[in-house]
Amino acid sequence: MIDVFTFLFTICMLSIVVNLGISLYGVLYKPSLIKKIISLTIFSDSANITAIIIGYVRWRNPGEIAPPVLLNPNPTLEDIEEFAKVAVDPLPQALVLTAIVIGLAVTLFLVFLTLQIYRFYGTTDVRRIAKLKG
Amino acid sequence: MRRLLGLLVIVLFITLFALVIASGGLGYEVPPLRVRELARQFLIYAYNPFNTTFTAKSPEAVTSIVWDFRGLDTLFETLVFYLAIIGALSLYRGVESERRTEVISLGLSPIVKTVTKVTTGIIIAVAASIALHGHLTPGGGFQGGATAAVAPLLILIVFSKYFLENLGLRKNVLLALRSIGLLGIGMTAFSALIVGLMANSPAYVFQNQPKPDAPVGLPAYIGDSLISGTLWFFNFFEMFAVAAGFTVIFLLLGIPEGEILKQLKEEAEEH
Amino acid sequence: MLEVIAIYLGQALIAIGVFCDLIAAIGLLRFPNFYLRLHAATVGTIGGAFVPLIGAALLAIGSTYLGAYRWFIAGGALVTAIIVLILAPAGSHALARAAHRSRAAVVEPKVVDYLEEDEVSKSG
Amino acid sequence: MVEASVIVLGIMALFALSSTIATYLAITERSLVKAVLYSAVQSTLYALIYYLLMAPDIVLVYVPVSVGLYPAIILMLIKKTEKEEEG
Amino acid sequence: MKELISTFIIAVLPIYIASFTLYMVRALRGPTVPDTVLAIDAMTFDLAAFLVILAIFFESPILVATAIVLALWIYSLDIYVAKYLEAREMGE
Repeated sequence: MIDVFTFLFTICMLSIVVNLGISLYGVLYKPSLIKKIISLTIFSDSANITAIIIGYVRWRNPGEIAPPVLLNPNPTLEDIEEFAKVAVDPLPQALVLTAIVIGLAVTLFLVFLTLQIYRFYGTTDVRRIAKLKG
Repeated sequence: MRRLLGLLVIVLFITLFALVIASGGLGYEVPPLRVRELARQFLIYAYNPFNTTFTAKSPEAVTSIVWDFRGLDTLFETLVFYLAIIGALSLYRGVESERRTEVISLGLSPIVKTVTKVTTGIIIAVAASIALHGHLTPGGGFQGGATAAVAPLLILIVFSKYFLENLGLRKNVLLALRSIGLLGIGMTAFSALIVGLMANSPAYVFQNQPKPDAPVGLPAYIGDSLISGTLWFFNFFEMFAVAAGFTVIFLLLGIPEGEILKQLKEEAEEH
Repeated sequence: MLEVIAIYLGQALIAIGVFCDLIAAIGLLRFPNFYLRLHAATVGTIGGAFVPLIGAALLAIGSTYLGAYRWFIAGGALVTAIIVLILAPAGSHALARAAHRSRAAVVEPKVVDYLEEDEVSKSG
Repeated sequence: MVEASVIVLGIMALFALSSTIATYLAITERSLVKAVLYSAVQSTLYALIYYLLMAPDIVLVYVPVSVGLYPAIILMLIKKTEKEEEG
Repeated sequence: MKELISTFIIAVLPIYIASFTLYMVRALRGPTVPDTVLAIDAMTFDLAAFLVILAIFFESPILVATAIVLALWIYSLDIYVAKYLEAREMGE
């Protein structure tokens, strides 16, 4: 018998996974290159949010969860131990942080490529680009 | 038929993921009752005055992971960012945008222009506070840089591309600014090593606080304020690199399409 | 004593804000065209965001169990409130002007449009 | 009195479900400008989910990037190329 | 005092969620582009207020910074769409 907390958490997780699936369909089967770029951004966002969800921690008492930032400027050892108990996992956050910025840079590169393709071929539809020669 | 096969694969993917979650692939308690052991170590050593061997002297665990515990990762991620920007720029080689001084008639209505003038100051202030306070409160170089990059974009959209260039933010200036940022990151990474060589004691690349076998390091405090050694400098330079790198791309995207097509045609005729 | 007054005042402001929010959401859903929906959106941004932000600042000042950090929340809420007060009308204005000029939101049984007549007479 | 954690998780689940609807509409929409706007709805919902997952750092970098920069880039691209996806 | 504040916030939450759902219906249904942007706009400004209230509820003061950022950037979405509808080129 699962409790309500796990049930709601699983709903959240599965919605994100369905998002992953839908955006994967968009990346693979939509003919427009611009639509592919939009789908790719949604795909990377969903992948990032999955990583963050894995670092989440169950609440033991209500209100006992905190971001991984120590607020006390002069902590004792007990304060640090207590902080390590209530804070969420900082490692996925640190990885996702750089992934978002690099994702934007890569998307910009893809945008420039799409623009160049449009200048030379006059279309952004992959089926028509595949038929063109030269 | 191919589309049906693809749909089937995607449905299988979702089902497999659901199965993995249901059968305990993320641990049998979803979400877990406590953080994993590695994360616990990071949380304990991020700001720990009692253990000077491993601490990063930064109360924010994320920034201390990004620039201290896993600093080399972030350095190479910055390299990927740099290469993506360079790749985008190389597609625009040889394209020159014309200068214009008469820019009053371009852009949106005067109400929006006035509000944007006020807002740009707020944006720069928020970006600076996010980046320079990144080792104490949530924030850091990437956040501050992404925030600061929206200000030139807003000016480009509300006024015009020419207004932004008349302000002095031209392509070469921005490229120089970005290079200064990247150079600063490199210099900060080597600073502890240089200090160690001068003091004739062992030191490492990307070293922040003194270690038992390498007693040199950058100071955690200047006066009374906590700067966490190298972290403040990394955040500062990263903000410049990210903001200038994105702005140069927007400047190129803002060139009107007719001009580029004309230049491409001239280039084709020359060959 | 002052804290208790701040808490009650803040709660009252947040309650007003929530009420405005619900009204605006219903209005945005029920009104028939874009130019009418602009009115509902104004209620939603100023009544539904500015007022509860001021209320949240007061509530944060009253919650003494947060220690010195409650001033941080209050300051952040005030800055956000001022930002909303400046930006929301400007954004709506830009959107409405663009929608009218580009004919993106056309009202079908149009009775009168003085703005369009003005522009026609100015240009012609 | 309902437990606070259940309320917060309930909000998170509701927003995740809504983001699925927004994603579906963004992928299937024919007009590209509307697809960008649906993707902006999805980004806003994700920002709230990041907030509830206690990741303020990610919110601070995600909101400028995906609400402030992505729509501008894609709208510039659409303005320079095509407005509609071909069927 | 803590009880008073958290009880009040828990009572307020469902109304906020209901209005967000209504805004979302308009944002996803909106017949024209300006309607959608208007609904997103109103929803996000209210979301900023909601985030500040939640920061008091969670007792984590540093979460407030996210509200400032959210309120700043949703303005830029308005501007982009306005420029897209109005102008011939995005850069001019």
